Amino acid sequence: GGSSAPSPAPAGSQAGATKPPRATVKVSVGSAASLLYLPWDLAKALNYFEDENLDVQLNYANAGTDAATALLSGSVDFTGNSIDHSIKAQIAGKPTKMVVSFAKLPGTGLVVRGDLKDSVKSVKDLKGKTVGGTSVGSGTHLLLTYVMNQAGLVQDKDYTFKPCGSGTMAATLDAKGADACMNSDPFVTQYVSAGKGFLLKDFRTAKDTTELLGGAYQFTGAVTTQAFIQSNPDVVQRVVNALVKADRYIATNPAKDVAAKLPQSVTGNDVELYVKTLEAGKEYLSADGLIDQKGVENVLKVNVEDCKNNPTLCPNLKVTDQVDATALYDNSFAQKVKK
Amino acid sequence: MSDTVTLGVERIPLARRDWFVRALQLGVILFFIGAWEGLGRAGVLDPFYYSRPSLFLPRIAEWFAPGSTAGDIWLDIRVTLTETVLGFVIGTLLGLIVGYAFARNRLLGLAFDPLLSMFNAIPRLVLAPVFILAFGIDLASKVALGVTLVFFIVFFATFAAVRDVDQTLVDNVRILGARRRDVTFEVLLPAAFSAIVASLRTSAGFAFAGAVVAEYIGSNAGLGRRIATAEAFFDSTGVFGGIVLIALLALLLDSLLQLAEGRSSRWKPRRER
Amino acid sequence: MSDTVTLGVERIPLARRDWFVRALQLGVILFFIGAWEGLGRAGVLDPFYYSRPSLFLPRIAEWFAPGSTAGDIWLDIRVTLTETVLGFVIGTLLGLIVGYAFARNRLLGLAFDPLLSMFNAIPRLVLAPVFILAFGIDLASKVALGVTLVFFIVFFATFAAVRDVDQTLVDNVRILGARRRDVTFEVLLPAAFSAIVASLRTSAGFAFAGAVVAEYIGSNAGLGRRIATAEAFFDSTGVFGGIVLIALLALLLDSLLQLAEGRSSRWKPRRER
Amino acid sequence: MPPSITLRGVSKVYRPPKKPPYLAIDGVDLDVDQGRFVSVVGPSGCGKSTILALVAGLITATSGTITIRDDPVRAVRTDVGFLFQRDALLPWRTVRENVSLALRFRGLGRREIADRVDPWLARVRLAPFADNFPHELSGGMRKRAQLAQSLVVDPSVLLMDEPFSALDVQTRNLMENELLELWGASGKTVLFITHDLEEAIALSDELVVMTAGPGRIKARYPVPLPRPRNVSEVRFAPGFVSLYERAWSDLRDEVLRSYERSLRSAS
Amino acid sequence: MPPSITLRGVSKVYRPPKKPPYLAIDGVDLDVDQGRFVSVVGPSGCGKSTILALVAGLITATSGTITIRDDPVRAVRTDVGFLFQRDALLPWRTVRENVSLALRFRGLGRREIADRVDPWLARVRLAPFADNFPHELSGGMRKRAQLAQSLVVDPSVLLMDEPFSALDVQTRNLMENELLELWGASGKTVLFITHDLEEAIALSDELVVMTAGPGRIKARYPVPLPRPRNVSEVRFAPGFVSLYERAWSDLRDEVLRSYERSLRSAS
Ligand SMILES: Nc1ncnc2c1ncn2[C@@H]1O[C@H](COP(=O)(O)OP(=O)(O)OP(=O)(O)O)[C@@H](O)[C@H]1O
Ligand SMILES: Nc1ncnc2c1ncn2[C@@H]1O[C@H](COP(=O)(O)OP(=O)(O)OP(=O)(O)O)[C@@H](O)[C@H]1O
Ligand SMILES: [Mg+2]
Ligand SMILES: [Mg+2]
Repeated sequence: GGSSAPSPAPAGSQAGATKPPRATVKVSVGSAASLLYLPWDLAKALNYFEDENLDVQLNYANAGTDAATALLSGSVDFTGNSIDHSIKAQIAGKPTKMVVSFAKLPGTGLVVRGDLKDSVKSVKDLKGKTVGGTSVGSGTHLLLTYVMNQAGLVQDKDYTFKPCGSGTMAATLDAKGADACMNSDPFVTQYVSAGKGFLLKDFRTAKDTTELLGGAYQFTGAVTTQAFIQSNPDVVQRVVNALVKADRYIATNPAKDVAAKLPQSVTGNDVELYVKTLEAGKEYLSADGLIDQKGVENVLKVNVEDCKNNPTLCPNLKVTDQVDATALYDNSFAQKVKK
Repeated sequence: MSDTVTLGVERIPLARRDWFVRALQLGVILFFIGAWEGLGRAGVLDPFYYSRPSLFLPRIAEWFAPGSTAGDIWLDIRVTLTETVLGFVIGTLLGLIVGYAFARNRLLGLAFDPLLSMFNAIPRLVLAPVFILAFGIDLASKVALGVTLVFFIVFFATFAAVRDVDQTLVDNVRILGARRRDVTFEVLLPAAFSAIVASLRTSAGFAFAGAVVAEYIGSNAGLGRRIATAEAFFDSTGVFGGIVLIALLALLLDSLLQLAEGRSSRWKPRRER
Repeated sequence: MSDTVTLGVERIPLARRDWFVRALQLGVILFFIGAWEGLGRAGVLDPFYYSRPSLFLPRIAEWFAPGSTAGDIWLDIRVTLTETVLGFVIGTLLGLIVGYAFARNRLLGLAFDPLLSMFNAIPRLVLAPVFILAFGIDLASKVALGVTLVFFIVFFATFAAVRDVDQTLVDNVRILGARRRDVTFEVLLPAAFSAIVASLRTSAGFAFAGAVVAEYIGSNAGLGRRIATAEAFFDSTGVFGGIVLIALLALLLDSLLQLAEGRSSRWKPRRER
Repeated sequence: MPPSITLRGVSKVYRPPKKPPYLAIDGVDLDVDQGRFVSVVGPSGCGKSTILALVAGLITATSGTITIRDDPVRAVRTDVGFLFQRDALLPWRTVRENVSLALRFRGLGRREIADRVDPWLARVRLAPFADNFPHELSGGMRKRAQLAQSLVVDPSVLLMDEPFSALDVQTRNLMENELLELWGASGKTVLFITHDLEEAIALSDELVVMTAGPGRIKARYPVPLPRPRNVSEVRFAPGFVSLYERAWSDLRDEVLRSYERSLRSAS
Repeated sequence: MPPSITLRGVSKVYRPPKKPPYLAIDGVDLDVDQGRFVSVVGPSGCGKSTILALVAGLITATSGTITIRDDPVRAVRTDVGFLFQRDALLPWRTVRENVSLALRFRGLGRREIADRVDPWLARVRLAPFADNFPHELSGGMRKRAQLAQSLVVDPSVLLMDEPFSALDVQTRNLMENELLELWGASGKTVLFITHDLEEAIALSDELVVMTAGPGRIKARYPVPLPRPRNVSEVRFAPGFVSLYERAWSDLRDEVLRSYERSLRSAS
């Protein structure tokens, strides 16, 4: 189970009464190497957690689902995850709350294989093609379905959906197993800069997102359980402090400087490329950690619409308008973080 | 035989009676299911994660019901079975042939031994992109993944078993005029049969697991796909429904293997005490 | 022995000379690496996916260089090795004990046989959430995953090998006064040794693969984590660097197993022809 | 003297899978008194080894009862010395280790084991080969190692299945004399199977002749030769030849009968 | 007649791992002329089986040359009939299948195989047991099955390692007579190993006595008995006893020598 029991403060902290007791926080991060969860790594690299006297252990999962399971089962106290999992968890009767926002836009791109440059000019042109996301029911699948629906294309009727995995996505495209794919960075930047494909829609930008949804899309953030908030409000506040500061750091510093603070296990081997993705990321990464009500509603809208048009997309957890969007997050901690 | 007699039927011990063994096996499985259900109801196993037989058994029935909205279950079964059986058969044949060749040709075996040990340790999951590139996104790459699992299990077992065959038997048939392939099929393979079948029983299970994992990574159909979808929606009932189906299919394949083994083991002495 | 003579040293065939065999093995590996490099340079293997030895070997060197920014490689190795060895040892012991018990107790073996075959076919990856639930996200869940792989390989091999031991040998030692455990350690296990070691060689590789997959699913350190991160960046050089390291570690473990096997196989007749 | 081994109406039916059951021995009655040396001869395949396996508890009788020292045989007996007709040495143990087995099972210490094993290795003339593995021995040497293995614990009941059949005449004579000497004053009960009529007479107090399969007891002859005996000379003793000839003609009848039967069934 | 089998200065050193090399036979010279029946006797472990394995090409000589019909032995010979001292039947084949093996390897048809196998099953008296698996046979029956297995292809060179040692006297006599009859007019060359001096003399044209290990040829005796012979009567023929006694004393000397040596080395 979780191990958040605050341990007695170290001897040295007696003098400065300001120092809170040491606590251990376990975190399951939805995936490694994704900008969508960068604040966890950055806060750690900048020693923000240490400043709060927190021992934060980051555990990287292969998929958001695994991270969500770890949170719900009490194996970890926090996750870095997308809000879709919170919606499903709420319907299943396992309430969670997002307390810090990491990404206010989807942060994904719809990438088309290079050899289709001439035939695919808009989403409509994907009719009859095979289009991929990371997996069935994933955030990329939901958004993709919505995008396609808006263009009047329905899954299984007008196009084929292909779950491509994340690590296998480039290979799937190159093997012509799919014609276009929705995914986040570093895939988008990597694949496009390798000259293998081009961007059809870029939901890393406010422009394309607004065009689609009329506003923000509250994607990823730090999520914890209602129970943990109740028993450890103080620890939650300290975690939020560090993460919001990290959000702000990203927003206010040049990408190059941010990258310089990060270890290679976060930036990958090719730092230049990382800087490039980070620059693109500035547009969708949250600058203040506050969760946007409208953005959450947009996510819900996408979910509900998708379920209507494609019932196989939500076999047992039917997302309806009944979902309480305001119960999915809690901005009170982020609001308390001093400027 | 002129000296054959029919004495009154001896008491055959219970453990040798077929119906008793079958009943026992069923009992063990039913007990397991019952325990699962009981622990689920008692709240020890949270059904949110572990589901419960009384939940997933109806779900399976639903899948098979005509006009089910959950997609064509027969298609999924066919896809998964095809991948499994192909992976199993190809992996087994390769494992047998290479294991056999290496056991017979000492130098060849020694030369490639370290390379094979190294390959065996490579996590197949990590190689998924390479499989897709080399074999495409469809059937072939999924079969290939299964093959890499099955191959090594069969290979090492065959290699050791063939190498250890009683040399007197080989010498004898060679003098009797056995050509190389006679030695293979008359002596080495029968002698290694038990060990090979044991490896096949393991690898049949791994072939299923390989197929499902491959589908899990990326595919449009198959039981693995069905399970992955269910998992994405925290639908543990769907997950266990799929797992139970796979387990039943595996049981089928395993029974075939055991049947084959039983048929070819008539020559073995039965232990009396 | 009074009749011992020392004749002039006979010509030992090349294939029996240790240095020759080692050289050959190295040659095969070098050839493989060379081919990889060559095909990469020739553009047959797209380095975007397959990397190249001249790329990943320096990368590995970098990892080991003092003050590398890529994280502590020794920590990663230690973590992965710990998971692997624990999974391997626990899985092996369980497989040995259960396989042995089932082989000796006919009824027990028959009763649980179908259940085990079914379990064997369950894709471990799919059970990741269950593992996380039951064992948390730390060491234990990774070891557990390895155990489920190793167990079945060793179990089936031990079961078949012990069952097939020559009954005359067992009868003989029983009359000589062997207790149950004497029969186990003097007859059944030595007789089954070859088959068991073969299964260990397979399962050692699978233990590595299991640990890496488990890290891949969720972890904060280990070679699997390193590989997963590299894969997320489509950094095939990093991926193959990690794979090669794992393969080398596996080779090490395999050599230990072979050493053990060699030492205990002195009693076996060597084939002359 | 009280009977040490008794068989009462013992039959054994083998039931090979998918073949008709086969009656190997049929209603065998036999008493071997304490301290007696009884040899069993009979045509090949008549059920001699079956009887021995039954007495040792290795297989179960289909009907009848068997006792050793009034103790019904229900499981494998560890209070007997048993010499298998087939190779039964552990291939992964050296000669010395094989011979030490029974002592190790009885928990003896290293020193003590060596003290008892060494004389046996010498007695069966395998001292120079003590560290050889069984496959490094000749056929006769393996048999001798087995002999030492089963005798080293000095069992009071010996069940021996053609122990000397793989030895040359002289080695066999040496071994036979060793056996007689060992047995002489010890009060051991011996049930001895052989196909060598001369050996059977030379060694035993009583000779049992079996019929061709299904094995029954055809005749029992007391051996009226004085002890101690030297096996290489006993054949010139008075009484030897007449006994030999009677048993020989018994045996010949049986062999011929079974021969004819098998010819009949072949046609 | 031309020599069919020749050994010239043949030595064999076994090199067991981690033990000193062991000289099993030392400079053996032997000619067996075409159509001759030569028996080899010698103390247990003196290297008789080793010689046979060398001639069949199962193992390689450390020095010296071996030829069969002027053809140097370089690989396993398939033109000989070989009877192993140890069990060599395929356990997963029935008696009939085992006996058919050599014919199947030669590509004969079903019918033809049956025609040749059935008489052999009758000859070794295993017709009623044709469908038994080897473990369902007695020790003597297994030996007889092996005999049929190696003789069914009618090889012109026979190498036999104690073929009859597991049989009762009468069955053995039957088999010995069968062998003599088979061999009689056929011109087959037989190299026959036995530990039974009587059998050796009764069957052969020449008797070879070996020394205790390392095996050398100690003496060769022509057997001056007329043919055809009946093995159960030949021991009463003139000349038998004197030959028996000479060979016997040769052998005894060797056995005693090696006995003493082994006692020495044990102390
Ligand atoms: N497991 C078995 N299944 C069927 N028949 C068997 C089995 N074991 C032995 N028999 C048969 O029982 C009979 C007696 O066998 P047994 O080994 O007792 O003979 P034996 O007298 O020892 O012969 P030998 O002198 O040749 O060793 C034989 O005809 C054999 O075929
Ligand atoms: N593989 C081996 N390694 C070491 N020594 C061996 C090996 N094979 C045989 N020997 C030794 O060679 C000697 C001769 O063995 P061989 O089997 O030829 O004897 P044999 O004359 O057939 O004896 P027997 O009559 O007992 O069968 C024996 O002393 C034996 O210990
Ligand atoms: Mg017998
Ligand atoms: Mg021999």
